Amino acid sequence: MPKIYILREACKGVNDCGICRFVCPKDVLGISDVLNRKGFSPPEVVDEAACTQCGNCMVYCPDMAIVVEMRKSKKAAQ
Amino acid sequence: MPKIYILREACKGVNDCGICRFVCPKDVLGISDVLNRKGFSPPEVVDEAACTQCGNCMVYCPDMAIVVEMRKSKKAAQ
Amino acid sequence: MKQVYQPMENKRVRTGKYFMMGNVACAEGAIAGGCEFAAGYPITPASEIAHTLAKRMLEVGGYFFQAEDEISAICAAIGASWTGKKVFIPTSGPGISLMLENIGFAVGIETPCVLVNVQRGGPTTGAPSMGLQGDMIQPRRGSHGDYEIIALCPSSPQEMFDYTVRAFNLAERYRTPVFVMADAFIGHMREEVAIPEADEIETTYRRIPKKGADLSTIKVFLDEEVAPMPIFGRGFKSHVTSSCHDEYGNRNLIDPTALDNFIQRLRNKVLKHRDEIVQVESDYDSCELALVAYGAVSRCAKEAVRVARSKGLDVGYFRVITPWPFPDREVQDLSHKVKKILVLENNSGQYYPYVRAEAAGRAEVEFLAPEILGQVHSLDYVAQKIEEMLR
Amino acid sequence: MKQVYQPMENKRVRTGKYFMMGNVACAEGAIAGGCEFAAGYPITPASEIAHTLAKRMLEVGGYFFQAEDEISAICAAIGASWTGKKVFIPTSGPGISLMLENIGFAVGIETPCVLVNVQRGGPTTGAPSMGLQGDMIQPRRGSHGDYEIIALCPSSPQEMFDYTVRAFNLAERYRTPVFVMADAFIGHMREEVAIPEADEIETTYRRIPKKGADLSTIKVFLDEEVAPMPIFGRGFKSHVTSSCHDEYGNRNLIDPTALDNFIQRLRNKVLKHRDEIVQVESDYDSCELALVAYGAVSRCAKEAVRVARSKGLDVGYFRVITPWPFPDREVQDLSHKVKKILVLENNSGQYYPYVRAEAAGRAEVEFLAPEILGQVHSLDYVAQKIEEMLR
Amino acid sequence: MRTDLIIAGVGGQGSLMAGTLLGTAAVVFDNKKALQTQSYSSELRGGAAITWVIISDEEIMYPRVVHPDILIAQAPQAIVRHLSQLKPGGILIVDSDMVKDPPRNGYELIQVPATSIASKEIGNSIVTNLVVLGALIGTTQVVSPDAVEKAIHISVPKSKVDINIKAFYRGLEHAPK
Amino acid sequence: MRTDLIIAGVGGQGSLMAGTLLGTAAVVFDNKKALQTQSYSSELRGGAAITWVIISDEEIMYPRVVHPDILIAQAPQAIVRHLSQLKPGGILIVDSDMVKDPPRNGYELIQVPATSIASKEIGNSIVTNLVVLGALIGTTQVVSPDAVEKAIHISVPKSKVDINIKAFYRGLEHAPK
Amino acid sequence: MSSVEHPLRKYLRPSVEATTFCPGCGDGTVLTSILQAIDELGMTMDDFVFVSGIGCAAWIISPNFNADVLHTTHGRPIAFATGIKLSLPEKKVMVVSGDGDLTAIGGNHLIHAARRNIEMVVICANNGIYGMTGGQVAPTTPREARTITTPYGSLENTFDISRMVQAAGASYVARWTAYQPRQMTKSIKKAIQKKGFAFIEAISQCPVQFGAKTGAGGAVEMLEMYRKSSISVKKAVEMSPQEIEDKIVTGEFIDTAKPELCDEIARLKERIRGEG
Amino acid sequence: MSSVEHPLRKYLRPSVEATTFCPGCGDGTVLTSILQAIDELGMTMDDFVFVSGIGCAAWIISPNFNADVLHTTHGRPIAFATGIKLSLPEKKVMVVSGDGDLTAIGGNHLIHAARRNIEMVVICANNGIYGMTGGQVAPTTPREARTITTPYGSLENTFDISRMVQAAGASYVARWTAYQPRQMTKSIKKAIQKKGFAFIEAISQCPVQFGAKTGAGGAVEMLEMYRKSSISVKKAVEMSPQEIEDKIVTGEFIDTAKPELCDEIARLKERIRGEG
Ligand SMILES: Cc1ncc(C[n+]2csc(CCOP(=O)(O)OP(=O)(O)O)c2C)c(N)n1
Ligand SMILES: Cc1ncc(C[n+]2csc(CCOP(=O)(O)OP(=O)(O)O)c2C)c(N)n1
Ligand code: SF4
Ligand code: SF4
Ligand code: SF4
Ligand code: SF4
Ligand code: SF4
Ligand code: SF4
Ligand SMILES: [Mg+2]
Ligand SMILES: [Mg+2]
Repeated sequence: MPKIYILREACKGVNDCGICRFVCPKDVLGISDVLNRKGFSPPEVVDEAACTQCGNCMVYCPDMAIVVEMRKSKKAAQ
Repeated sequence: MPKIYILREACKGVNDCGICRFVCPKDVLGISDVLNRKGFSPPEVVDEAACTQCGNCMVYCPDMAIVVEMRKSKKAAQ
Repeated sequence: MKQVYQPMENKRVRTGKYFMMGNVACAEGAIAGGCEFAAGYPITPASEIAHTLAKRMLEVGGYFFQAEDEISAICAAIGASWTGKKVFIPTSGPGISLMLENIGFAVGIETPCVLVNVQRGGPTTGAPSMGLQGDMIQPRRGSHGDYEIIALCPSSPQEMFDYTVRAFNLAERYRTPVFVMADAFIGHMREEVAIPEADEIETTYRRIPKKGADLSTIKVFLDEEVAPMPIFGRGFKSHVTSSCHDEYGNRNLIDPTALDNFIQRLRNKVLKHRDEIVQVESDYDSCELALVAYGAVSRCAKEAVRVARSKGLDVGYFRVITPWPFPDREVQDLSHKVKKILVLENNSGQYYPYVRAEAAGRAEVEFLAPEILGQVHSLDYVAQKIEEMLR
Repeated sequence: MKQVYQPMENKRVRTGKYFMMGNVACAEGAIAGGCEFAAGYPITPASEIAHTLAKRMLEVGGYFFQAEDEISAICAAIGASWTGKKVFIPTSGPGISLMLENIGFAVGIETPCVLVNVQRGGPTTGAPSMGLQGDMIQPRRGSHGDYEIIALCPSSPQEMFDYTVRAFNLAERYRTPVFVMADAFIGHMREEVAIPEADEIETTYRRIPKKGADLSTIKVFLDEEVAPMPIFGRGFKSHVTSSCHDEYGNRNLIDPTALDNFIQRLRNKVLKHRDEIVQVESDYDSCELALVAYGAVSRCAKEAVRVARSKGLDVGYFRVITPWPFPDREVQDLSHKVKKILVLENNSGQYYPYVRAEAAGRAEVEFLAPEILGQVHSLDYVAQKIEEMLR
Repeated sequence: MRTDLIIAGVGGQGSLMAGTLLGTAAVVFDNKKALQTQSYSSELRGGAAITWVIISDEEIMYPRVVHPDILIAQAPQAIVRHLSQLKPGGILIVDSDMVKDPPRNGYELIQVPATSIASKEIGNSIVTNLVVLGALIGTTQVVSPDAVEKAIHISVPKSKVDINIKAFYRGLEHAPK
Repeated sequence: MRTDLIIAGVGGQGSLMAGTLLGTAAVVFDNKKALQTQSYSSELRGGAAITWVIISDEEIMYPRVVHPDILIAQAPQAIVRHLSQLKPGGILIVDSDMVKDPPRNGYELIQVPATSIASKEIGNSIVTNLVVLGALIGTTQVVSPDAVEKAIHISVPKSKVDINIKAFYRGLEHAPK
Repeated sequence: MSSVEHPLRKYLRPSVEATTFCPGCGDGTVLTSILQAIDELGMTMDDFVFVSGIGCAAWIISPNFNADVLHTTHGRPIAFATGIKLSLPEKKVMVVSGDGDLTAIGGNHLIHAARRNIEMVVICANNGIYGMTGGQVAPTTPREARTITTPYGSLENTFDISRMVQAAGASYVARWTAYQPRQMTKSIKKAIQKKGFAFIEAISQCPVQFGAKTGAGGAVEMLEMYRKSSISVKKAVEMSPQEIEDKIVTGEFIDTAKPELCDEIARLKERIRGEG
Repeated sequence: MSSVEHPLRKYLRPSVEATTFCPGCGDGTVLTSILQAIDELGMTMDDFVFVSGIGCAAWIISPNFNADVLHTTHGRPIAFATGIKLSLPEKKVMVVSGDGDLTAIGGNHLIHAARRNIEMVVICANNGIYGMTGGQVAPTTPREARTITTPYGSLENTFDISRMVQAAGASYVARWTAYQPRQMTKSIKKAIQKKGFAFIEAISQCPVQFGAKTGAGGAVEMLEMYRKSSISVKKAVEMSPQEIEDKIVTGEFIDTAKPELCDEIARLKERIRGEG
């Protein structure tokens, strides 16, 4: 199963941004109701199993706030 | 017969310019050996009869120093 | 794209009492002063002037031209002025720095135009939203060559309005660029602005040669009494060049006397009328010490004087409203009456040498920068200096 | 098109004695001073500098970049300076007017570079081949904001060479733009120019951080003692911005104290070292009158003093070699020693207020423009004024 | 009488707007004098938003607020930056939703849960600034409530007038009488 | 001894070049001082070409020629513009092909048919300036003929050296001894 | 989980906590695409000098990129970059700046750099507006769009930047939207490897100024618009001007080889040395 | 015979005795072509405002044309002309200036005026060099040509000005050489009548600077070269880039209709008035 990390403090909020959710083909991401320190609502993973590892969320996120650990990848963090 | 007027004082000299002679298809124009007041040698008409009234000399002259009186023209000076 | 047209106010003068931002008041002043063409390029902290004009100019039948850069803005405005329009160029320091070549051009071909410099913190890009009086000598000495200029220095949003109107009048009267030297502090300040009825606002228009005038027989340049302006489109067949020229606009690059004539007459056009242009506000008798200031800092100086007097100190006040042409006689008068002069500026002392030179040898002149450049002096700080100087 | 390669001289220093045009001497001075990159745009009366450089720079392994305009020229030169090259920007007044925004930029990010202004007759396009000292305040006050600058003022082709070399040294030493303020008269003047051997020419190079230095721990900006320059391409990972920044290059647009720090430290970098920079040439004792001048006019002043002394008049001489930073102490000293000062300039009195302000109250200071602006004063005219002042 | 105020928050809280309404109320409807300045730049986003307001019965000469009589803090940074400037005995008004446990010594402290009032009671957090403004007027009467109401009418889009006025009065009521 | 000269003609006559050769001769080969200025601009074409030259045994301080000792007129305008500036008793050298009937009072007049010498005797009107220069040196010895010859060698393209030197000496011979 | 770092984070200046962009700003995606390209090429930040002008887009690199970064005056980055490249030809020089910066005030430097074909990558983050100064009309703003300086709609025609840069002489020109980060990355890689002037127009959403003022909406709405309106260069060739009008033509416009300035200079110097 | 006057003489300022151009300068032919066009259209000088920058070409109109003439700063004539046209839309505004003026220092104004499609005729007398200042390289100078600032030959690529102006948005673009004065006149007539931005590149021989420095020769040699090298736009389409390289492609590049700025402004003002 892929692993999706949300770097919550880097996110500027799904309300004004939400690009990750828009580009996710599988509706893997929802909205966290815990604000981050800057007062934004980051996404949260609601259906990790559905994730196809397409990487869209990571590639499109303007704030480097999502890391998708690819199965093939060696580099991914623990 | 066409009439070609050389406005001698306007001319900057066939030595450095000479465009009129270059564009005349009929070698109508020669070089005057009387300098104008600025010290330039204007062209002079050497074979008026050969002139086809093509108007080249007048149209190309950068210094408005030639007037070709066209047969059809009413305006031409006397 | 859907277009929504908002109802037009169509009022040239926005009469009434407002709590208005300085930059907005400036734009309203331009329109009230008769501006018909404005050109600019966005820049902090002057952009609100453009924003206001972009809407209002169309409503009153004029046009705000957002140019591709500041150079284009000043050039377009000069071009428009030569069609007979009153023109306006609001910007900030970096914009003026880019415009300087063509400000000199406007001086050289005697073009009425009003520039506003909402000064910001610098040098260079610096701190765009901080107000520094950092460009005070630039209007006069920023463009190459020897020339005079007119500049006004407002200290409130109301004066942003009033002086912009006056700037248009001076520009038209003397056929020359006029600067309004604001800063971010005044430009972004909101305060009461009372705008009178249109007919209470005095507006001047340039002189134009009589219809059908033969320009080979009348002087349309370099007249110290201000020549009529042979604007375009009226059949005057004007030859307008910033190359060294004579009173008729004929280019002359060879005779040394032609250059001398060109420079001197342009300068004298302003200097000979300095009495009609120069404005100071003063409140001093033969006192021990006078505070000299302009713009926002003059409000600090005025208050500091009031406080000092309330403590029984012998202090006077002298505000420069028109930094250029330099109020030489007024400063001389001051220097005859007071013993000491303290110049306050929100910079490191740009105008100070000019004051000191003029007061030469009569009064002792000192300078005080604010504690923090970019922030108007605190009253305590000034009070302390006053006491020190009176000790 | 056929290309003919001329034999390369390949000599960085064109040692020898020549009857050389000032502009050519200036170009040779730049090369001798270590210039590796020059950028310009053709303009009368400075073009001969570019013509010389266009050929010579390639021969000595450098490059002359003819830019699309003056703005591009100064920017390219600043960029090249940040790669560690010594850079040079020759132009005339209109070119400087266009460059001013980015001259301020160079000051703000502390970029060594040498500018030459071969001043011409103006304002505006004016009379391009006439020499006027019309841009003397422009280097210091032409760009927006509050900053200091260094400028040198040659009076002969030999000094065009010498001072250009010195300008490079000062630029490198203080990491800042340095102006050589020539004019058409000096630029187009031919006179003896003696160029020494390469090893007799002193050249300075900027300090650079040690290889591998971690810039988050060392100050590379705003050091009043001149920080080492973290040039590009060496792995320093420099962040260079002209936005208000701190000693490490971090942008800070909010804190007022950051702006104050930014301005003051840049100014002090020059002002604190004024003793090493300021140069005057003087020849006065406690005399009645001293003539103050710079550039071409200083030769007139010097000769006028010689003539006056030969008539037994008590006259001294004071030449400003570095108009900026202003030689305040030197002028103060002068004003203590002499009773009267006559400032001679080939303009309407641009530098005069600064001299007068500094001499404040001690000496009486007057100004004399030439009979014809653009032409150095005639000796008779100056003699007459001297006598008048001594009467 | 001259009253110097600082309203400080972060971008988006409407601090500047509150100051402008205050000034408009004073100048246009209460026949007082007012002066507003601001640390503002469209070249900056996020971060602090601060406005300085002076309200006076007489002409305002000195244009800066150096030691405010009143500090309105809509965010914790406001306390850090500006509390030390507050005049001894001055008034500190805080949005208690944003500023927890403000220091309590040497001044009058007024706490208003402005954000929650706005978002929960009024239904839109955008009018938090009006709640704060209401609290200020309820406490100090630096301008009349009526003038503020009129200022709102001429300053905000028609569709937003009611909600702004409602928020203002809700804040006003909340102020200690 | 300081000698002030004006060489004035129209563009193309080589007046400036003559001045530069003179200066080069003085400075590089005669160990004298020289200073040359000119009314010159590539932004101007045609019209007057004027150069001012100062030759001196000592350092030259004052850099302008106000009242020349010698006026060389290669064109009639030169007389109109500059004759009044000539020092009383000064020398006027004219190209007599170009300047007909120069006024004759108050100075020493030397007439050289430089243009015809150049074009007819030397075969190229381009070296008229060298004939004039020769006449000057022949008359005044302001620099040595040898120095001029050397100056020509280092200043003109190799292929033109001979003709220039020839013209120079032809002018020199022509000068009144 | 807090120990997880984004793989491109290592290219950012350690002191940088977050970019200053508004939420949903496309400039963040452009930033990521650039770093991704550098990463994929296996290059290091020390291989580059980055230059920007003034504007939001100019802050993509300043101070974020942990490299030599020159943040310059408005409109001039290409001019500075030209001086840098001429003096440091062995380094890659990349300019990243906004549409206003590069095509309004900076238009002249853009076309001349393209003409010279000086090796350099220029990435223009085109948001169709002046973002940083508060939403004024730009040369890239669509006709009729309302902005703060065109309250009644813009009356001016819009630059086809890429086409103009190509006509000015560039060797490589491509356009992508922020909805195409992968293509953008690929294209940036090509541009970096290009011997010549390489230009990439990166259409980037500005929800806060463009979106709000013109009514184009938020980040997601704008991306959706990009998705719908984009057509490829190839497809565009077959379409009529009218059909293309509202479309965004994306893809590579040119990819060619011509003499590069630094190369030519090196060659000339070599020759002069040889003959000296 | 001295009473004969050239029929176009009446358009020159009476005080003008002769142009300041060197003998054989093509700018004189361009001057004549412009006046001929005005004459043939039956217009008067009062229908126009003329604007120029600095350079030899700028002196075509200044002071010669007996009309409203604004001789401006170097590179800026189009910017001035823009202000004039916006304020005096009922007049024809014509800019005549040099290649250096319009495409080097003035390049930005050129492309933006083309983009705006503001009605204006711009005639660029392109002599491939900076004539007035003594023969320095220009953006139009052929590669490898020797000039006073490229003593070893120019290393830079050359602008295809007309193509660039077209790409920037102009409605009418044509190129002619001074060997084609009749076509030039016809084209200027069209340009004057164009509702939009009309640009004419007039290739003009400069024997004194270009000819002498590059070795291209005198006026007649250069005209002969123009004659030999010119090919028509139509023919060029069928040729390969290599074949075209040394050719001068002449003719009309574009002649189209698109929204013109002054028109648009007038229409908007009308609408605002209507609703006021
Ligand atoms: C000479 C000068 N003029 C104007 C400005 C103000 N200014 C700063 S950024 C900017 C516009 C930026 O627009 P763009 O390049 O499109 O960048 P964006 O913010 O949209 O990314 C302007 C006009 C300036 N800093 N300097
Ligand atoms: C700001 C500025 N820079 C430089 C100059 C000098 N200058 C005058 S004309 C000119 C070049 C003219 O070239 P071009 O436009 O091609 O006209 P040409 O003389 O070739 O017809 C230059 C560089 C100037 N006058 N102003
Ligand atoms: S990798 Fe793709 S599928 Fe998985 S969460 Fe991200 S966008 Fe959705
Ligand atoms: S795209 Fe990134 S910044 Fe935007 S909401 Fe998703 S995680 Fe947050
Ligand atoms: S009209 Fe034609 S044929 Fe006659 S002289 Fe002129 S060019 Fe020759
Ligand atoms: S073309 Fe005209 S100027 Fe030239 S030589 Fe003939 S008549 Fe004289
Ligand atoms: S204003 Fe626009 S371009 Fe600038 S950061 Fe915000 S969203 Fe991005
Ligand atoms: S220099 Fe060239 S362009 Fe200028 S007038 Fe002479 S020939 Fe014509
Ligand atoms: Mg943008
Ligand atoms: Mg040219």
